[in-house]
Amino acid sequence: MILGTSGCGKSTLVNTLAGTITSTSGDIVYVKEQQSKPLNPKIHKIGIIPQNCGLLPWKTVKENCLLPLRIRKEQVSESRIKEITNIYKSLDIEKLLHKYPKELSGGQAQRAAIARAFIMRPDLLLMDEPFSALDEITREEARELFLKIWNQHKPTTVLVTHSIEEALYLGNRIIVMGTDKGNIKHQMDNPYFGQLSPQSLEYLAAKQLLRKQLIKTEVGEQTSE
Amino acid sequence: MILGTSGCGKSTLVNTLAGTITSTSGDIVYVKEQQSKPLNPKIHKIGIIPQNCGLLPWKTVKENCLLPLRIRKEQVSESRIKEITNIYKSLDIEKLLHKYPKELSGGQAQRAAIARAFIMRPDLLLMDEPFSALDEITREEARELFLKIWNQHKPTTVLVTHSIEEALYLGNRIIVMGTDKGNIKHQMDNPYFGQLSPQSLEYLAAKQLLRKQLIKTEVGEQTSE
Amino acid sequence: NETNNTNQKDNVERTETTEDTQTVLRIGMISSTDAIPFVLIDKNGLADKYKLDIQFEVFKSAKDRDAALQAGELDGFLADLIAVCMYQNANLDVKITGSTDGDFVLLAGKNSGVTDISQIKGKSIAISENTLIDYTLDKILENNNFQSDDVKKEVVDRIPDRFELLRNDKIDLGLMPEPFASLALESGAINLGSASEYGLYPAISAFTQTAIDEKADAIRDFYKAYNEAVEYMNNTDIAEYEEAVIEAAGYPEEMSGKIQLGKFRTNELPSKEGVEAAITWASEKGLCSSSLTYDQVVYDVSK
Amino acid sequence: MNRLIKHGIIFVQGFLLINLLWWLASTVLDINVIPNPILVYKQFPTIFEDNIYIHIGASLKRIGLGLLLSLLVGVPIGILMGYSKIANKILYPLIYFSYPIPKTALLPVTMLLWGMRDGSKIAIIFLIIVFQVIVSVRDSVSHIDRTMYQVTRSAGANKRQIIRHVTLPAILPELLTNIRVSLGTAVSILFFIEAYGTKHGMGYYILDAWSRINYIDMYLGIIVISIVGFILFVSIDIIADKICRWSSL
Amino acid sequence: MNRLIKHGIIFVQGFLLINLLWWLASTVLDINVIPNPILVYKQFPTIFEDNIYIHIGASLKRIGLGLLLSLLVGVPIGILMGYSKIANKILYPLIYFSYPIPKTALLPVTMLLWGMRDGSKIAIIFLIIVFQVIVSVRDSVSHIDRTMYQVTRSAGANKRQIIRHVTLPAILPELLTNIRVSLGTAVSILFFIEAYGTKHGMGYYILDAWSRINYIDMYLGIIVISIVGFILFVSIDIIADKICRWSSL
Ligand SMILES: Nc1ncnc2c1ncn2[C@@H]1O[C@H](COP(=O)(O)OP(=O)(O)OP(=O)(O)O)[C@@H](O)[C@H]1O
Ligand SMILES: Nc1ncnc2c1ncn2[C@@H]1O[C@H](COP(=O)(O)OP(=O)(O)OP(=O)(O)O)[C@@H](O)[C@H]1O
Ligand SMILES: [Mg+2]
Ligand SMILES: [Mg+2]
Repeated sequence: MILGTSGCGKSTLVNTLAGTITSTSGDIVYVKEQQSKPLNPKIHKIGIIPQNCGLLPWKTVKENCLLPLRIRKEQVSESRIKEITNIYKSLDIEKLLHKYPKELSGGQAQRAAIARAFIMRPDLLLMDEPFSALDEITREEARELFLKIWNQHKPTTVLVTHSIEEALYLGNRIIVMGTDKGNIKHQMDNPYFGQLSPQSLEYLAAKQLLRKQLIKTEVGEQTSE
Repeated sequence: MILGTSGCGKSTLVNTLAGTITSTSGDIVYVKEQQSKPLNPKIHKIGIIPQNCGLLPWKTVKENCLLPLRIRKEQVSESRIKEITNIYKSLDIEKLLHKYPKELSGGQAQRAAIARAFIMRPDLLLMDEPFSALDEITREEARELFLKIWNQHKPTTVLVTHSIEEALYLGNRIIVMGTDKGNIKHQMDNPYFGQLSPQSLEYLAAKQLLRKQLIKTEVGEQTSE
Repeated sequence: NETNNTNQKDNVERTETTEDTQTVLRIGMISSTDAIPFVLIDKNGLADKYKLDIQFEVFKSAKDRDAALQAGELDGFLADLIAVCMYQNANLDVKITGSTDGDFVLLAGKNSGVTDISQIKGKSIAISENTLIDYTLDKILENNNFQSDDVKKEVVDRIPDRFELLRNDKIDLGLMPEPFASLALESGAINLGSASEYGLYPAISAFTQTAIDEKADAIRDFYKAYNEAVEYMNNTDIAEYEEAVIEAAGYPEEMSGKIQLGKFRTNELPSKEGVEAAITWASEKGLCSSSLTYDQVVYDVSK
Repeated sequence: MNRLIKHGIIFVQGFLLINLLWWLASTVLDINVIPNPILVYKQFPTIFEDNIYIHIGASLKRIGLGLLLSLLVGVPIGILMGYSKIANKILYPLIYFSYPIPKTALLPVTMLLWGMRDGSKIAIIFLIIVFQVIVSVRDSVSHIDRTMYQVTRSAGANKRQIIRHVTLPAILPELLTNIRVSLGTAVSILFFIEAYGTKHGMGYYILDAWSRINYIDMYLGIIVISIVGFILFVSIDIIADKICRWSSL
Repeated sequence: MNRLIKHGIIFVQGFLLINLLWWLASTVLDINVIPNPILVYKQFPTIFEDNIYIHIGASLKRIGLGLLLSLLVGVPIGILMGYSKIANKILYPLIYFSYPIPKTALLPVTMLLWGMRDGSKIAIIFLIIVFQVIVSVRDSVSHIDRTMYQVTRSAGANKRQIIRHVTLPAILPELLTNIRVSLGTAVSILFFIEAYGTKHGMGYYILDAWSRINYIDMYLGIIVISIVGFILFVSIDIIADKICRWSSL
């Protein structure tokens, strides 16, 4: 879970991460079940949701969503089909399956990108502001869906967000980025992971702390001129 | 202030509004000081912030921001220059003035678009999710800036948002759109305009009401199939 | 036409397999009256008589013909003294083996104000450069005591374009082969004299040295057939072979019935003086070396 | 179907307008290189006597093979240059320098290497078109949004799959535009390559009529070549509409 | 400056590679239409004796004027067609139908209308290029994002200002690409238009050498025309870099 002011380099970080992985220069090691192997998209499934959604404009929403399965030539069982249909339903894009990305509204495109990432059951999930263009209701549902899917496979996830609440709800570990050359301002483990808006005092305190970190970054930026 | 689920046609509405105005087919009448004239971009200043920001990619941020003044050949006084510099500062884009739109992060582009709209002192302001890609701190500042500028000239404003809080904070009149062919689900005048997160019970009730309206739309959509 | 082509292909294959059948001669030419006897060889069955398989390649410009010759796609061709000089200069060993009969008429446009050859000084004329037209014009000028630069030479590559310029008064003079000369005369141009009147016969037929080495007999037969075709032409009413004329020379259809041809000569080698004059002219223009001799460019196939 | 009707209407409109202009020009200017269109159309049946189909077929064969060859060679080279820095470093200067070389001046060489029949003709068409294809493919490859690769490669795609799912669909719209321009070039180059070594082809037909000063036949040939060109263009448009619907939304 | 050096390196690389290939071809094939490049370069000084500058100047003047004219006519028409439905309805079929007409076949007409000097030559270049310009401008106008207009018009811009601030900058990158292709076409059309009514021009130089079967001079001419073409291309690239920096980010 990565927080940070606008323009501090979060998208750039995610892109670099994705780029490094996909160019398989092997600096990033993926640890699972005590075995550490260099990350390789041939072996590990990596789902990416870029800030601009990254849907292929020449494929319909459905083709986009199923492309990862097609590329890996995965056998799609009955139950898998049900799972996929459920994801469509939860994200409310069943009616859009035959549209091209250019025909979608901002939020619809984002939901299609989320569906694609979730359908492939990724081992690693990189998401850049995946819920920013959604209205509150849809966003809450998408977050719940994310938690559900995360609980099934527990993929390693990097999520960029602007929302402190979202960070506290979805993040195991929260990192606040500074404005100067992508350094890390603050790191914390999050005890409130998966809990929806608890009313305890500690929660509010953590929220305040993160807010302060964000403001500090900004002040730091302004004074550093 | 327009609320609505994702894909319900808000952007389309704003575009149509802007399109109708700019094609001067004169269906929309602008009422000011008891005189009603058909809206005309030659006479009235209209500021638009589309969902994709609408910055001209061949002009730098600065050229983009000053283009409306240049088009109207307005004399820029000393005090006006100060005002403009202040807007740059509040939106924290002083360092980006010589960049091209393609070099901006999502949030930076949005801030440049906001600056352009505010600098021209519009009579009518159309904004489609203008604060969605901003982090919370920047967003709060941008909202305050909006209120400040709104209080100076009181332009007629149409603002599309996904955030109920934002609607209650910035909206005089709140409209919830339904999913079916852009009908209006709910309308209300907002007594909490300009008040930051009041803790009164009525405020919470209004929030709940709007939430319900949003959910209802969604339920309506799902059952209408 | 297509079936004709396949027949020809069959013939080629047969020549390769069995001896004593038709020898292939690939002849390149540009549409003109010179080519009429050659076309008649084919049309009148003379090719079969001499067991020749003559394949004509028609080119629209001398440059294309040059390129094909360079590429070894041709055995023989219709050209002119100047072209042969240039080929020799480019180390392409070709030998003049005969003269052909095509005339060039000096014409004045109907509104040019020129009615006699003595008035042409300072007038503009459309020609092609470094070709027999250029050469013939210079010789005609010389014969009338003019200098080569007494007329304004305009280079216009394609003959039809020259014709249109003349017909539409965009240029004063033209030196044209048939059928363009007849067409121009018909549209009001004035005849100022023709090359043959000055004894100029720069048009020739030639074969490559390789072809002469390999197909000497066939080439000798070819000229026998040529002579027979010329005899036929000179003794027959043009109406009987008008179709071949139209095909070979590119006359427009509407000229049918109005075509007039002079007497054709049976094959003879070009005169020594003619060839040497051409070599001199070409070497002055830097097109070939002045040391080129008559014997280097002419070959008598009947020997 | 609707498409076809639309194109049909455009065709008729364009045809009528051109002929109106032509008629005006022939009346106003009154020079014999611009014959009255009515006279020309009266002669229309002669093109069938002249077996115009054979001429059209011969030209289409040359254009088709030349184009096909350019695509087979140009698309892979363009993609290679778009992706491999080394290939680009070596090939780019070569391509860039060869692009403006007037290929028509190489006629003697091509004739020597591939004979004066269709070989050299196709070679000339190929030489003229292939550079355009290479440059256009390379440019459109370099304009593909990088996130497209990230998303596809992270899903486990190998090189072949990336080319299939990302590269080819992304370059297709521009490639088709390019093919349209190339077809136009190829049609106008017919005059050059059908001036030798053949008695068939629309270029030959027009040149032959021209050299006979038969302007009626020449204009008939021009009309035929324009109609054939129009049909080729429309075919490309329809193909583009079918397979690149997404790009025109 | 850096740019110039980069282009210089590309030039040298391309030049050397081409010559290497040429040398190989001349050695392996050993035919006289492909002379040894060393022989050709030995004769290099002759092009200065032949006043090659005059030839280059004559050709550049024709190309320049033809191009300028096409832009002056084509850009406004393209913009008009992009914006006015009526103009598009009338002009589109006309353009679409005239595009594939082989303009070179209209030489007799242009020659009679504009004389056999530069008039008809420029007219032919103009006729060939202007359709490409019109179609490309019209297409790029129709690809401009609609929000660009909304934003600009709502700021009070009139038509002239919209064209100045939105249309022209938006179509410029594609227009420049198009001019590059057009320049290539114009260079290769030189052979056609400099075959009559002139004694100057690079096309004339090469044709003249060809007709004299002087392959050394012919190749010298081809080298010169390629270098000139290369310089033209590079100039366009540098202009594009300067005024369209935003588009290559
Ligand atoms: N193509 C580019 N060329 C030059 N600079 C760029 C380019 N893209 C981004 N930048 C700069 O890099 C910095 C980081 O951008 P990035 O997109 O990573 O920000 P971000 O943290 O994702 O911001 P946001 O929350 O607004 O999306 C910004 O200052 C931006 O101006
Ligand atoms: N170019 C298009 N062609 C066809 N349908 C489109 C196009 N653009 C949008 N739509 C459809 O129109 C509907 C309304 O889209 P609009 O962009 O107005 O939604 P929105 O309310 O702004 O949503 P969001 O909050 O996600 O931005 C959507 O269902 C969308 O799929
Ligand atoms: Mg970002
Ligand atoms: Mg929207």
